[in-house]
Parts: sequence; structure tokens; C-alpha cells
Amino acid sequence: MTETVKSLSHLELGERDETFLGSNELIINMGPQHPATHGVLRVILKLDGEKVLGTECVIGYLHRGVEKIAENRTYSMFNPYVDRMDYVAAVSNGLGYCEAVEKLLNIQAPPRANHIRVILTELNRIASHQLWLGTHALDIGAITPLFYTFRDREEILKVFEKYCGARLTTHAFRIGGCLYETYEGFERDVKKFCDFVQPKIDEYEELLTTNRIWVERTKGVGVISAADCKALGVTGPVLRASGVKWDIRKAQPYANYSEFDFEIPTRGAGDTYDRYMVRMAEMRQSLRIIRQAVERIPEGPIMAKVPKVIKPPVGEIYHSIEAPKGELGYFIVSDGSTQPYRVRVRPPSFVNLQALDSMVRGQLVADVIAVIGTLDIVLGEVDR
Amino acid sequence: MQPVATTFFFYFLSALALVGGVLVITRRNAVHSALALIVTLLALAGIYLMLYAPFVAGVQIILYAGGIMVLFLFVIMLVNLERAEKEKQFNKQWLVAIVASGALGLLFVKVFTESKTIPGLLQKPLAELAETSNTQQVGLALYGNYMLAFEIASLLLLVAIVGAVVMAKKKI
Amino acid sequence: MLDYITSYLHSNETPGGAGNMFWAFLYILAIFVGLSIAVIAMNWLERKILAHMQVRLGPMRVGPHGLLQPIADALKLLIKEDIMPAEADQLVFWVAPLITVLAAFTTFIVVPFGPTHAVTDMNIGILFMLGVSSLGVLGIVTAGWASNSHYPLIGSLRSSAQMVSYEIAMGLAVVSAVLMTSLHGSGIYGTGTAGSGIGTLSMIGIVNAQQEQQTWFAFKFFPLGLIALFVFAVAMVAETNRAPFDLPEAESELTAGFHTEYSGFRWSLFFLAEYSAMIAVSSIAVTLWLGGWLRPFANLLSGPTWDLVFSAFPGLTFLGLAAMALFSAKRMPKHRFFKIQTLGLAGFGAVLGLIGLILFIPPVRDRIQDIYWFVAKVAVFMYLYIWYRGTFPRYRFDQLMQVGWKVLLPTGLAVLVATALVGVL
Amino acid sequence: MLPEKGAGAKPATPPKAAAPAVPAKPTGPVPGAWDSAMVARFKRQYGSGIEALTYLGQNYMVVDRSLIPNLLLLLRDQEKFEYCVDITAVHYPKRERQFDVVWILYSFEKNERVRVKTMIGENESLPSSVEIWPTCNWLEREVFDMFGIRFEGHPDLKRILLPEGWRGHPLRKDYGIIQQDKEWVQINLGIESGQ
Repeated sequence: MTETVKSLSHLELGERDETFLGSNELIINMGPQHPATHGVLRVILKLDGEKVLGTECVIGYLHRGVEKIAENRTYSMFNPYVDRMDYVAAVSNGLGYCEAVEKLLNIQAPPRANHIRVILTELNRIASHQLWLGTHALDIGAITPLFYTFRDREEILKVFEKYCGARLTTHAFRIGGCLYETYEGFERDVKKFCDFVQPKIDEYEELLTTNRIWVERTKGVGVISAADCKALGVTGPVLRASGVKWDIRKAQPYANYSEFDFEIPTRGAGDTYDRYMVRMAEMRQSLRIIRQAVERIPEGPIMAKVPKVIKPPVGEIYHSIEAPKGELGYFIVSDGSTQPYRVRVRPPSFVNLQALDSMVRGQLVADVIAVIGTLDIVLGEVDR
Repeated sequence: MQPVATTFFFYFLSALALVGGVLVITRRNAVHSALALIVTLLALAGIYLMLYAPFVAGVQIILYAGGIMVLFLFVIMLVNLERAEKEKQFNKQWLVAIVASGALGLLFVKVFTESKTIPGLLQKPLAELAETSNTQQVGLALYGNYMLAFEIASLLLLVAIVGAVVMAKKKI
Repeated sequence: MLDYITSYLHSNETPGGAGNMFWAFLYILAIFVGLSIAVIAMNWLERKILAHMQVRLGPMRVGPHGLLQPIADALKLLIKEDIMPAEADQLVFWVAPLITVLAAFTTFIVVPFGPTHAVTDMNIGILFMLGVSSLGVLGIVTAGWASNSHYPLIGSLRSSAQMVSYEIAMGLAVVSAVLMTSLHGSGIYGTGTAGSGIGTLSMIGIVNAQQEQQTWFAFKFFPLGLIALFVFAVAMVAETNRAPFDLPEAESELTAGFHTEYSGFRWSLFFLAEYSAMIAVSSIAVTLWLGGWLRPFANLLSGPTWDLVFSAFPGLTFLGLAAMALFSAKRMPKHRFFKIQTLGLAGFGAVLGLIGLILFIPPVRDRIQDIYWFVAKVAVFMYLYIWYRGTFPRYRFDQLMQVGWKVLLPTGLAVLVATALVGVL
Repeated sequence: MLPEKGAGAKPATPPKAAAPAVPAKPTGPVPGAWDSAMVARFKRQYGSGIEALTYLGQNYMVVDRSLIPNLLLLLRDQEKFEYCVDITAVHYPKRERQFDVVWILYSFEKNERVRVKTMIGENESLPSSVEIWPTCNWLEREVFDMFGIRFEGHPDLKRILLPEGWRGHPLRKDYGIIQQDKEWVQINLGIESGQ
């Protein structure tokens, strides 16, 4: 335990309560196997009684050196590794990587491929938000939403399985478009899913939104202001819940998002309740996009003309997409050979987790678990 | 309600109370003595029942055993016990102990013998307090002629509560 | 000896009241058996109902529809090794579960299943129940302390603080109900019936008062009774550490519950104590506000025909259960493996049907009326407990204390004062 | 066992954008000069130290190491790049100043993204930009963890992903892909080797 105390030394602590009874500080170690830390995250809490004075996150338990591996694989061989980072939203990882390399190769995926990509990414966003809602509600004590959300998420995983054979780490896209043509009945399944899940989202809201105890446990908990979000580089639903109307799908559209009309839900207070509302609204917006995309899916090739051996010209580019957790960016440096010289992944969970300390300071221990839940972090992406 | 085998219950309960009392002072571990104290209090509640005072017995269980003893245990747990256990338990002052207990014993004997001669000492013979309306009688007495004492006592408690809050409150 | 036994039969007092030790012992035995059956049933019901609320099936494997699951659980708990932590305090560790179970069971001495069906009719009935249920806190405090490890200690301190603070709210709600036994109120609120005028603490007395005043206290002085019932209902959930107030055992919290160090039989004692405390506290609520063993609409739909209809209810419920069992037996898969289970289920259905028929025989039917209605009302409260667990997230500890002290206590006081005022006006 | 790739097939193009000597393939897009009002302002202020380029529509500036702390401050305050997307580094063992440290900045108002690159040598260090953007705290720790580039003024510069006692910086080109700090593994995990 001594080395953790040393590492906490730098923490400038919140003001301590000079109580009459002079309660002593407590250093508690939460994780890395704690049930509510969504994977292997270890949080060292410095407590004054029940109040949190300061926290420090110890990460790296799931570090697999993805960026080092990238330098020893060819471009298309690295594709499956990308799904293993944020294993909950694997499809968006794949989309980001493929589009980055396509940008390097200066080629454009055909419209049909783009439509398929948008449909699958938005389905994946709903699945990721559902998983988030289930586990987040479970941490705060509501047992039932977990079963509802996982039952509905199962439908999405079935569509993935039918389309590309895998449920979670799908490896659905290839550089230049999609490899698999949509199975017949794909549109029917997706439409059926949309109609199936639309009332289900209202069902989640019925359970939680006006539930007094849920409101009391989430309103005013883990507040972060818009300025802090920008300074800490926090993106995604957390940023939008603090009132910043910014979404890469609108700001810098990629993969023909510009053709679909959808809004970006934002709320002002930047607390756990607002992040919950933003993500619920985002699920509905994703459904709108999917419905439009399924209607207008054009015929045509699904793969652009890509050389058999991908050797992009020398140069570097940065391409980022709106993953369910925030801005997921790929900075690829190519030296003209078949293997990337350097692939840097900018993971949203890693940067959002950094905001945990400022959001939790002064709150109670029970809120630390609620805030970790609301940040929606996936440790595969944090540790890479 | 005709009394049932009172003599047996009387001796059993008073023995229980005595043993509990002794245990309270001889136990080295604070929690054990607290439990022993609870046993004595419950035994007392039993004896009250035998004196046809069910209301007092009920209150005894709720207040003493259920309320105060829980707070005793709270305090015992929060204050760390190691220090208390190391200190010497008995201060070996036998002489003072004998004198004090002797005086107390004399007092009891005096009161008991006198009560038969001076009528007013134990006002009413026990059985008279009708068993069914016991609570009503207590209520009437409390709010009737002992109203003032009742109010003063509640004021005192209020002061104690305010004091406790002031002490424990972190930031006023 | 024999006449000692038969002498009680035609007396209309509770066995305790009549000083008849033999029958009192018999009643205690009946309550023990009844309670353990209820706990077993609750265990199965909770898992099944909670499962169906969460779109899943619940235990299905052990016996038809998991009917033998509670027995399997009980057996498992008995066989499991009963570890006592090394430096735990032997005596206190051993005593703690006993205290909780004793407290949970002794409350049933005064629970009135019928005008004469209670072990004894203490004239301080409700006071006794509250007192003994507050003893349960001691068990929890000592359990947390005896396990001699950091987290159960904090867990036990938290749960006892919670129980102590909700006891007060419970007491206030109970006092306002007791007030109603004597006050009839004149003017607009008057119930218009002459009552005995003297209030009573005894449980059977309270139900008799409700019978005389021909109104359940929940509906007397219209909003007040209901508010008092609501205050009591919330406080009782907190008192038994259940559903939204089950903070101490919350697995996502840092502190574990007070019974983490316990295992095997001792842990099952806590489990038993929790369920019997739930039943005890619900029976207080039923006796005080929902007219104990009185059948619903006793005055509205009075008259022999209605009596007949209502008296058929016990038989009908059992026949309904039997129908359900037989129906699901029919729907069991035809596979050879399921043969025994289908037979078992059909047999269970037959037994239920038989009980249903017996309950239609007039002498049995009249005697069972009181107990049936009382148990039915307690069952409603049990369902509420499970429903809470399915829907509510968990309160944070400070919010939990805040609800107790800043919401329930003032409302309890207000209802008390209001009842007194309305009663006297 | 993967064939050990040669130490970097070909040095990347030096900033002066000499034509890449790839024989058969037609020359790919070449980073062209990028001039905008902002670049002009910076050039006037700092003169030689800045070289603004654009490649495939993405603008970036190669900046001399000395300008780093105040140029970034300028970018944040005047040019409203208040969101520091990412800090990373690239290791070119062949060059005399081996590391490229890259800041990726984004401005919400102008909806524009820019990259600032600077080159530093083996054991040179850089002023930390945690005061400018608090998000750089973990990002710089990761660059230090993976490349060994020290950032002065960083509140708590220590490894973030790798265990604290680990020796070696994996993302350097000379750090083999199967290489491991065997000693750390033996001491802490008590197993012979991680492979």
C-alpha cells in the first residue's frame, strides 16, 4: 500500500472538514476487480469519512500494445485489432480506421457501402447505449432495466451475426467499403428492429426518468461545466450534456451522414441525469437515421477499386468519427510501405476518464460509482 | 388474567437480573457487558409485567433494550476498544465497597419494614391498579397531576438533543 | 387433564388469555410451522415474481417451475460449512443471529389471526410488537461487530442507524392509529357510531374497534388514515432493510452487509429473520389499518348472501391455485425426463384442489374465514415488497436518512396531531 | 515468429518535401504550402521558425522547438483552438532530431482542425502544455510512457499504461515487438517470461 500513498502525494486535496471529532482520512482502493468499475480500472479514493477528497485512476491493466502491433501488420491485417479496443462499439472503431486509410489512399467508398456502414454504426451506437444504460442502472441499484436493455440489444446482435458472422467484434468493414453484400431480408430485419425498439426506449424512460429515487441519485451528481469539458478534452454525450451542441457527424460529416437529417440532443446542467437524457435522445435519433438510411439504400457496388496490396503514399492524416463514447480519432503516418509507420488512436474513454477526478471531488463514495457509470468508459479503449 | 406460576417466574427473572448485573461489571469485553445489561433490562421488564404494569414493561423494552442499548453499542464500537481493555479493571478498594453496599442494604431493609407501619409509603396495594386500563391510568397520571414534571423532563431532553447535534455537526 | 384441554374449546378467549398453556403451546407451534412455510413460499415467490418482472423465467430446473428450489436452497444452506472468522468474537458471533431470529419470531405472539386466534391478547399488544422488533437492531449491530472486519462493521452501523431512525416514524404512525380506536369525532367526520370511548393498545381490541366503528382505520377521517398507513408502509420497508432502502448489502457500494462473514446455517437464520420480520411488520400494518381478519366491505355488502359469497373465497383461491397447477402440468413438455415433474405438479394441484374442497365444508369454512382474510392482506403487502425490489433503484445513505428524518417524521407528527384534532372536534 | 521488420524501410520525407523516390508508382499527393491569414500573422511574429503545409486538405505547421509554449498559448487564446484533441509522437531513428511531437488542435467556433509538429532530439525535453489545456496531463504522460520524451512542468510525469517499474519505451522503433522487461516480469509476476 505504501507506493499508492506516495503516488497520491501530488493530489492537491479538496478542503478537509475541520470536524470537532477530527475524523482521519482514509485511502480506499476501489478495483481493479470491483464490480462497478466496468472492467479493470483501479481508483484510489482519498476519503474524509464519506466525502471524496481526491481520486487517482490507475489504468493499464488491459494494455495490449495495439499501436505497436499496428507497426508490424499491413493495413488490412490491422483491421480486426481495431474492433478489440472498444469492444462494445466495435463497428464504429472499424469505420473510423477504414475511413482513415481510405483518406490516405484518397479513395471514396461507394454510396451503397456508405449506407450499409451508417446503418451498422448507428445500430452499434444503440447497442452501446443500451449496454451502458443496463450496467449504469444496475450500479445505482435498479435491477430491472438491465434485463430489458440486454433483451433488446440481443436483436441488434442477431442482425450483426446474420450480416457478418460475429456479434461483438464484427470486423464488418474493409478498407474501401464492405466485404459482404447484405443478406436478403436485411432491410426487413432492420425495419422490424426499429419498430420493435422504438416503444422499448420509452419503456426504459418510464422505468427511470420520473423515478424519484433515480432522479435523486443522478440529479446534481458529477457535474461538469462546458468550459471544463472543453479544457479537459471531454467529448461525446458528456460534452453535449453540458450544453455544447457539437457532434462530428454534423460538424465534419463523414460516410454520407450529411444526407440524413437528425438533431443533436443537448442539455444544460451537465450532471448524471442530463447525460442519461442525452443518451436516451441519441438512441431515438439513431433510429431516425437508420430508418432514413434503410429507405434510401441504393444499388451498386459495395467495394471501391482498391489495389490488392495497399501501399498508401508517404504522408500523414488524422481522421476522427463520432463513436458512442465521444471523438474517436486515428492519426496514421505512412512511409509508402505496406505497413503503417505509426498509428495513433485517440480514444474517447481515455480522455473522458481523466475528468473523473474533477467531477467526483466533494461527492460521496456512492456517487463515484454513479459517475464512473455515467462516463460510459470501456477499459479496452482506455488501455489500448 | 389469572397469574400463572408466578413464584417460579419471579425467582427465575430476579435470578436472571442478578446474574446479568454481575456479568455487566465483571466482563472484560465491553460488548459482552452491554449484552449482559440488555439481559438484565429484559428481566426487569418481565418483573414489571408480574407487577401488573404492562405499559411500563413495554416502554422498558422499547426504550431501554431497543433504543438506549443500541446507542450504547454504537458508542462502544466507534470508540476503539484496545485502550479500554488494557487498563486495570478493578481498583481493589474493598473497604469502601463493603461500607457502601452495607449502607445501601440497611436502607432497603429499613424501607421495607417501615412500609407496613406507615400507610402512605406504598400508596395503593398492588393488585388494585386494574390490569386492563393500566395504560390509561399511566396516561392520566402523566398528563394529569404530573404534567409539570413531564414538561420539565421533555425540556431537559430537548437541551440534550441540541447539545448532541452541536457537538457532532461538522460545519454549522 | 383432558377437561383442561377441552375446557378451552368453548371459551372465547385467546389461549394465552385463558391461561391455557397447552393450547398456547399448540398455537406457537402452528405459528412456527406456518411461518416457515410462508418463508419458503416467499423465497420461491420472490424469485419467480421478480424474474417475471424482468422478462426472465426464474428457477425452472429444480422441480416443476422451480417449486423445489426453496427446499434445495434450505438444504444447501444446512450442508454448507459454517465458518466463523478466526479472531471473531465467538460468543457474540454465535448470539447475533439468535437475537435477530428471536426478535422476529416473538412479535408473532400478539399477531391476531382471528378474534380468538392469537397466542395471547396482551393489553399492550402493539407496544410489545414495536419493542421486540426494535430488539432486532441489536442482533444486526452485534453481528457487524462480531465479524471483526472493517466493512461489515460499517455496514451494520449504517443499517442499525437506519432502523433506529425509521422506528420513530413507525411509532408515530402507530400512535395515530391507536388514537383512532377511541376517538369517534363528531360533526362532519363523525363515524356516527358509539364506540367504547376507551382506546386500547391490544391488537384484538384495535380490530374490534374497527369492527364496531364499521370502518377500516385506513379510511377513517379520510385522508389521515391513509397518510398514516403510507408513513407506516414506507417506514416498515426501511425497518426490514428491503428494496429501496437495502443499502447495507448493496453490492456496488464499498461497504458490504453485516452478514458477509456469516455462511451456511447462520446466514440462513438472518435470511429467516428478514422474511419473518417482513411478515410481522406487514401484519402490524394489516391489523392497524386494514381491519385485521375482517372481510372487506363488511358493512357495505353485509347480509347473509354476501356473507356466503365472501365465505367462499378461501375455497375458491385454493381451487384456482389447483387449476393453475394442473394447467401448467398439462403444458409440461411430453419428454420422458419431465415425467416425474409433471406427476409431481399434478399431485400438487390435486392436493390444492382437495384443500379447496375441504374449505367449502360449512364448519371448516366459518372457522377459516378470519385467518384467510388476514393472510390474504399480508400477502398483498408481501407482493408490494417484491414489486419495490423490481422497480426502485437504491437510496444513497444520506438521502435515506434524510427521507427518514425530514419527510416521514414530520408527516407522522402532522398526522398524529391532525387525528387528535379531528377526533376531538 | 514474425520476421523482424528492417529498422524503418525508408526515412520519411524530410520536411523540405524532397520528391519521394518511389520508382514505379506515380508520385502520390505532396504536402503543399498552406497560407492563410493566421499563418501570415504567425510568420510575421515568429519569422523563420514556422513552416505551414497542407496535405490532403489537412493543414499542419512544422514549428521550431523554441516556439512551443507560447505559440500554443497564442493558438488557444487568439485563434480560439480551445480543444486539444490529442498529443502524440512519432519516432524516426535515422534523423538527427529523432522525435516528431504532434499536437492536434480543434476550434469549435471555426470548426477547424490544425496540427502543430515539432522535432526534438533523443534526450531533449519539451515544456509541458498542461497549463494551456488540462487534458494534456494524461496525454503527455502516455507520450512519456511510450517514447521517453520528458515534459518539464508536468504535475505528475510518470508512466500511465505500463507498470511503474518498467524499463524501456515500447513505441520506439528500436524496441522490438516481442521484447519485454524480463526482469520486471520475473520479480513482480514471478513467472519466467511473459511470452
